[in-house]
Amino acid sequence: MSVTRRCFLKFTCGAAAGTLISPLPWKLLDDAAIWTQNGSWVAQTPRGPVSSLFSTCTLCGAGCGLRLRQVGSDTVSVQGVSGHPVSQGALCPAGLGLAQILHHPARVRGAMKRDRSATAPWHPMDTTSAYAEVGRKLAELRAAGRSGEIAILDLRPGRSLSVLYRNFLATAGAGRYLTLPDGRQDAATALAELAGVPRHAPGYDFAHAGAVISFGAPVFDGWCGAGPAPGLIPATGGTRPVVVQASSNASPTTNLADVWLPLRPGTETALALGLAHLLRTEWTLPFTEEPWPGYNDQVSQHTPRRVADITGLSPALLQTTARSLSGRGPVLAVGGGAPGAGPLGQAEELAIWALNLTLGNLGQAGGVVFRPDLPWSEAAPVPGGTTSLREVPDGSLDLLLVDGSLPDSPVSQALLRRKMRPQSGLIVGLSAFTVGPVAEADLILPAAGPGEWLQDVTAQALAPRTSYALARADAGLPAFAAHPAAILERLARTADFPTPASCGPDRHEEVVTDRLQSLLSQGTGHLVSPDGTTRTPVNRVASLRTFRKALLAGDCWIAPPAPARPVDGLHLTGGARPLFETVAAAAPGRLVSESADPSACPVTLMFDGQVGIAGGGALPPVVNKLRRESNFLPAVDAARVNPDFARQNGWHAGQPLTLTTKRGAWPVTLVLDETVQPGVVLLPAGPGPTGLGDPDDLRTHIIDICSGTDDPVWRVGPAALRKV
Amino acid sequence: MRAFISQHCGRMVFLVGLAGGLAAGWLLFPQLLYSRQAQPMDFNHALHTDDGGMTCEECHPFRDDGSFSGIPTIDVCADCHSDPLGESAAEAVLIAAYIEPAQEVPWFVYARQPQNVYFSHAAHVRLADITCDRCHGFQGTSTTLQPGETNRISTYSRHIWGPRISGGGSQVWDAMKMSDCSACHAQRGVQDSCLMCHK
Amino acid sequence: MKTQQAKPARYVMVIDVDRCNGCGNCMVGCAVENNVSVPPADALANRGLTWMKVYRVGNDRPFPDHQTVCLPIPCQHCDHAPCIHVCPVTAVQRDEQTGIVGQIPERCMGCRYCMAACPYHARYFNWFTPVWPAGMEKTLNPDVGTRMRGVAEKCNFCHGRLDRARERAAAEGRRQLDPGDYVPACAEACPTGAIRFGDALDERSGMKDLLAAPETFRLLESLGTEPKVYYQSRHAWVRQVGRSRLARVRGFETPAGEGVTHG
Amino acid sequence: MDKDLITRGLDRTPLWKFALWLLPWALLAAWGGQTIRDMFVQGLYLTNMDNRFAFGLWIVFDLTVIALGAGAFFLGFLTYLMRQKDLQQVLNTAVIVGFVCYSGAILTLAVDVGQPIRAWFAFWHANVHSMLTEVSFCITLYLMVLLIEYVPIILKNRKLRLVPSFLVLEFNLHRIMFLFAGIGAFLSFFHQGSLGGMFGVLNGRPFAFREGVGIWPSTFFLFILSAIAVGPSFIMLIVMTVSRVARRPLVDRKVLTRLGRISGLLLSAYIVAKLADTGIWIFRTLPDSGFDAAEFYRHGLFGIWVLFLELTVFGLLPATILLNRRRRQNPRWLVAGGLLACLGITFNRLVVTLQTQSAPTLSFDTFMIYWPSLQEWAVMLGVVAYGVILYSLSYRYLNLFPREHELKTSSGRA
Amino acid sequence: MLPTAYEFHWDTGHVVFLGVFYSVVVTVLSILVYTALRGRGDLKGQRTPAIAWEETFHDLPADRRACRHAFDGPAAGRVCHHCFDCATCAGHPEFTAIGRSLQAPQPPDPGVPMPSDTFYHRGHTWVKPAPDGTLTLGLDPFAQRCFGHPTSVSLPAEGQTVQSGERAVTLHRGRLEARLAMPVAGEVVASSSHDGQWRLRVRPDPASASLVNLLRGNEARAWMTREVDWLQGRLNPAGGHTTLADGGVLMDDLVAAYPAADWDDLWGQVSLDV
Repeated sequence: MSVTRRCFLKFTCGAAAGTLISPLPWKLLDDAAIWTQNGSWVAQTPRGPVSSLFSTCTLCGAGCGLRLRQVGSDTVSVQGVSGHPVSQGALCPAGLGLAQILHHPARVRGAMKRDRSATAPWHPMDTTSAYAEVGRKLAELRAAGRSGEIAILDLRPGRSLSVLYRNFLATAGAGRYLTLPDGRQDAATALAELAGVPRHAPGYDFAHAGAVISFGAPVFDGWCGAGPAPGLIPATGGTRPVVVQASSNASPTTNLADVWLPLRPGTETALALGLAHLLRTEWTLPFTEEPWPGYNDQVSQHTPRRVADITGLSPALLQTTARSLSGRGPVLAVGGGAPGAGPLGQAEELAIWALNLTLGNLGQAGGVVFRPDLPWSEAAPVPGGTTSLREVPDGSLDLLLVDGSLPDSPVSQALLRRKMRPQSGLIVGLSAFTVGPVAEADLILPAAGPGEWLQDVTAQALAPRTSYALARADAGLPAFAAHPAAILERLARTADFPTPASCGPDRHEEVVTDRLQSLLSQGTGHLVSPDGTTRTPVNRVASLRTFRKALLAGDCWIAPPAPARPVDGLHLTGGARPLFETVAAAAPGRLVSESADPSACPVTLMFDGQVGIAGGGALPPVVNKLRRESNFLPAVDAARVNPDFARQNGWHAGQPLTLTTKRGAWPVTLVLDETVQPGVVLLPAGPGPTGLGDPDDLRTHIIDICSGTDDPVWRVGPAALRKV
Repeated sequence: MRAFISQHCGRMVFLVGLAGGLAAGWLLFPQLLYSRQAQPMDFNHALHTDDGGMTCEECHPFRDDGSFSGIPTIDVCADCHSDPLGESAAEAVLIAAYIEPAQEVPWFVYARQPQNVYFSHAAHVRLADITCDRCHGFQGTSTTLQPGETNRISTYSRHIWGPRISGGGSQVWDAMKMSDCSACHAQRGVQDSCLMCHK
Repeated sequence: MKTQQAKPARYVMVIDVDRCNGCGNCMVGCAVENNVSVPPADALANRGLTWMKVYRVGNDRPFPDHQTVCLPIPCQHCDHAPCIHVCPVTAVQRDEQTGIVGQIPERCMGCRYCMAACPYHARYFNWFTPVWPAGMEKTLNPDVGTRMRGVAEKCNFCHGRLDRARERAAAEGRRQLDPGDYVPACAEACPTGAIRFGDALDERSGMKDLLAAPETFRLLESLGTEPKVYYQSRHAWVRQVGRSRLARVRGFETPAGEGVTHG
Repeated sequence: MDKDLITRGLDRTPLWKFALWLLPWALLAAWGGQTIRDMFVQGLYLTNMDNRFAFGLWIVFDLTVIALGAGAFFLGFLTYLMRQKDLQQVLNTAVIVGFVCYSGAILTLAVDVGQPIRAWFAFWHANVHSMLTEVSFCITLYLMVLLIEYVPIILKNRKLRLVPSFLVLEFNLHRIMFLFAGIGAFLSFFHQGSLGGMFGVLNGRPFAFREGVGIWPSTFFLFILSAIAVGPSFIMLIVMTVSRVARRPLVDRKVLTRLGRISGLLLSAYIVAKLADTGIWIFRTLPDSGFDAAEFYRHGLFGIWVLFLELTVFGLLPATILLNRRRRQNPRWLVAGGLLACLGITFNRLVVTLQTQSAPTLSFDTFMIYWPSLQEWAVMLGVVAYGVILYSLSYRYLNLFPREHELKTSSGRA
Repeated sequence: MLPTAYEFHWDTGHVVFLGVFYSVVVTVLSILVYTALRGRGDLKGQRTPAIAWEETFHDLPADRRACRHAFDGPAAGRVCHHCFDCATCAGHPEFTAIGRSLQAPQPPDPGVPMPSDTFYHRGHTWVKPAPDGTLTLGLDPFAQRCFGHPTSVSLPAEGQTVQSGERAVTLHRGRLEARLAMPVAGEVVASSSHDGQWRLRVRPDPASASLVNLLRGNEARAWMTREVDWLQGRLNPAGGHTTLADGGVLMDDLVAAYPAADWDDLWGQVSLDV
């Protein structure tokens, strides 16, 4: 017994000794360590030839140039293209993460349906039956002669796809073509009408301006992509226009600006008029004809003192500012607006245009230029008419197809819903993501995402130059998604509309080709390489084929500089006249809170946001680092308040508060921020914070609750903060 | 006799154990550690280089960006083999199974390094004038392909560690471990750093 | 035999704080370039991975005198890096050829001593297994290896790009890089050109003048870590805030003509 | 069976009672083990550590137990090399406590690293300039030494000693034990020190950074001094606790007071050194690195009271108690003194580890605090439980206290 | 760790650090090897019984290790450090001389018969030389009363050689066990045992067998008296002899008489085996 035990012991010792002087234990140790770096859990990077090519970003309307880095046919990274004629190298964080977004968890990978509530969960649904359902409804409406209740909301008009939308509505009968109230667009159209140069899109010519007065426009952060407005990039050693930033809260732009006018919220009108007053008295401007009767009286009433009372800026500051502007060449007053927060109200815009007029820069280089139009009309007029969503009477739509692109400025989803018939109204999204207005849809048909189908990109509103570019379809179309036009065609077929092919993908190709053809035949403008180095006059482009090839290779068509179109006055149309009355009234009045609750503290509600990703959206995962892994983007529910103001009201950082407007209440968390003006609450109107983007993360709801009026174009409104 | 056994039993048992341990470590272990995969088809380098008179660069060129193309893609083969040049079985397979359906050949790459290793062929071939065989041996003149062997734990090709279970082999090119790279660098007086080869 | 070695370089980054508009492109561009993963949605705030982190820094004045600037902080690539000599497994090393401080994830054993040592909090730990949503691996950058759970990682001046540049040069038979050849992702992504990068030993890069400029400073200079990431600002308070804590504690001395012009 | 294992003439509680005593500890240990498994499988995100708090409860625990375990080497050193024979009475306890502390610390460290499978890199790819390397080399070697010192104690078990080879091995090991005592002292000296050095060398963390002699910052020596100061106290406390639990005298009272006295002397030496060090730190080191001492103690959690508490309540107070002969004679005071000393070192290690990371370095960075997660507590308590169990078993089945039998009979006669 | 590792450089840091490391490792290992070899030698050289005796001797309480000269005067309170091997004790001869010179008083009668021709071992075995040169070994009456009636006795086989101090005789009584140390070395020629009464006849090994370590006469009586006192002290701490000695005669089988006592311990103490 003991012997066997001893033997066993000795055997073990021997075996151990033997193994120890063999490679076994040592190599195992080594391999195990290597295993920890090559195990199945370690993501493997792709292998293959690396190539790089140019394209155009379609996440928002800015039309930034892209350099795609590809392994095989997969894009592994996206960079801006320095010297790009449109974006000049700028790109926003979302654009930088473009390669990831197609694989986003929030990607729509099949038809989805849910019952009438934006908060209800999505249910996957068989695509065929989804088409059948929508098709049936279309057919019914058409049969019942109610095709006027069919509408399409085009989030980015002017594309070739827009033409197909119109064709669809045409073949449907009397469908309506709707556009989203977009701040810049509205301001531009308004001016184009007032300035008596209809159908000529105005643009800001920063590059040639000597000085810029910006009324809260983020000219240094997020005007174009995440970058400064073209022409305002302070090149090393180079000079840029003097920039006067008039905004209620400090921001990177106020930091980079030469002068910051921290005016009271909503007093832009007074400031504009006041500056006009000063400019006249300070530098005796050649007096242009007053834009509208009574304008001059307004101006003369807005003495520095009065303006100071309204805006809270010292008369001295106003004076020095006015002086600092003189003798620098053209001065340009910029309205526009923070894309996240929507544009200024129309009254403010009007006053600013008037200021520009006073400055005599309308239609002049270095001022507001009027871009030559693209050589094609907005296709066949839609029988149902083209209107902004705003004008559509409530409850008058029964089927609304919503375009899937990300809106440039947030839209109130409640507004969308209000336009629908209470019971039967069906909102259908043609989208790759459940974001933007599509988030309100009842049914989603999976569409191709950015880079999965060929799109064309025209110049953004207020861009200085007319341009045209193509966004190549370098990522193949996934099996589960369809070309938006293909969706239209299939719907038209299922509803057996007369000419379904008129809105199919092939037609889309034709439209694009037609546009290229017309650009060629027009013969003006240049073909500019992505990095802006080579400029080929279009009339020297050999053939349509080479033209198309060049554009697909990332080139841009850039129109010749806008001809000087001096404007001598703003011609108030009937619709615009009442605006003028509001101009005078517009002032601190907006700040009064209607809150009935005595325990609540009246505050002024303002917003900031990021261009391109405003109004929420499925972001590339990496973009979440900005908010979650650094301390410099506010959390979604962060109500930023000036520390002193918070102290006066006995609030402390991180405190949960309730923000109430006349439209409802919104839970927020208090964040102390010295950059915010006392009395103001600053809310982010940006993307959701969740790690990989939560499909049901409906940021835009905050706008429903917070925008003070039904008018979805807003920047500042009354509200109240209450302890929970 | 029993006395003798009982006296020397201990020592003998110990020696038996020792022998067992050694055998397990040196002979059995390698068998268990590596899994063998046959190449999808045979390939005769010698045939291409000698009879075909081709150079390495013709099938293994540098790309424009300076990166090394490595194993040629199927279209490179198709350039010559779209129609049979000979009557070898391998070529028949190549055409039938890969060229006609335009399928890439799933070669087992002997010298494949893990993703966290960076190696620049250009730096070694163009700048340091190192010949292929210094690291790849006489692969270029081989007449047939050996089956690949993968380390079940580390997932490395056996060529990285070397044929000997104790590491390396009889030739300089037998192993492609970090120590082999750094040895050559040291010998050539190249001042290297971790980041030079780790990405 | 040709010379085996290129001339040593000293890569430096100069960040012009006055140009930074806080867009965060540098963080995103970096994350995309270097396959930096995103932790789960419910992760603790301070467990993220971002090789480049943008801090908002204020001047402690009340509104409207208040100013906030954004300070992008990558690994400072100190010449006397506190993280190098503490690492027990030699996973951190300063490349004599470039001055770049490298962190080798496959060597790191995850003791996090280096993170405790770094005064800039520029090192990050993989608390979670780095995962990408299905299909997203296809978008990973092949020039940068992915990491595994339980190791530290940090900025290495986009060494993958340096490798590419060197390879391109080698293919052309060059050992020496030209100024334009190699730029990190953050510098490239910056829309305002606030981040400049180059070899300080290379006259052509123009880095020398930038480093010599009076408004140039480095973070926590008095610690003697000799960072190779420089910052520039015309605001004295920014320079003071960056240089050491004392200024913040004892209040900035603002020379005349400083501060914002809004009366 | 159980009785045959217990040393002749020593009374031990019945097996069932002993089992009852072990049960809760076993459960605790099981919980800890389960958590350790989770850590290995799921990862360190189960802790509350983050990028700012790279070191947490576990490092504090390691530093503390290793300091408390210093009694093992120091008493061995005094007994074998300084010929303090009467300390022999507590040496077995010192060895086992030391073994428990070091093995526990190493186990905790293994859980603490993100890639345990690569732990051997610390040896194979050692960076000899890292204090952590010095630590890992020394504590591993020293654990080996402690094991060697533990073996003879085990072999003296009533049953085991009947096996001739065991008997002989024990006999021969015992006679060269003084050599191991010497080696142990040497190793411990260096790793106790390098544990302090770990923080002292952090020139990026002004709160921890200290100037020093050659490659060793002052904390190197402070840690050694503080460790050997509290080591004896800890052993004293353990012995007193055990004899309280077992309700019988185990060693001569004068040995305990002796331990107390040693602690007292070294502790006072430590206080002096610590004061000098703090002075240099405040008036030279910090200003040179652009920092202000006052600021480290401005934050809510860590006020100036930290420094005060460390120097007085946890330093001067126990020192005075233990140095006073009359107080020493009174068990209550003795325990109080020892306890304060041990708490003091725990507090010191905690401050060195956590406050270093809490205090911001960048001027625009914020002060942060950290609270361990349940899992971290679980692992720590599990290791403690393992220690209790190991010691209990040793006390029951091994003859830890040579004088126990005599004291029993003499007290019986009295 | 080895020069083969990539990180290794022949610089001061590495050389010093690793030099120290390896020298420590080598030292530790060589000490262990040395110990193992010594142990092997001891096992081979049959030194186990001696080692065992030495081991247990040092674990004995001080009072059980009292020097023989502490009993009758010269070295009161002296404790033996030579495992009761007076041959190796420098003090022994002179103490014996002094002992002779001062006429120690007749020690009191221990209460057990102690023939003067018998030599007593401290482990309570006795030796009586026989005319044929062999020695008779047995258990002294004190121990007999302590052990009472053992249920079994195991004795060395005839022809087996025993060493002095070797625990060759084992008594069992229930769970109790006493392992008795041999007073002398030699070869067992005869052994007998009935009712726990055992005898061994040993032919002494001329080399090592000496009776110098054993007690006799007054010395033995003094020792025995001390032993009886000690036992009384242990059996009833209260004190008083009446219970133990009955008319000056130790009662037979104390185990039965004092069931409460820790006999496992007492047997160990009596047979000097702890």
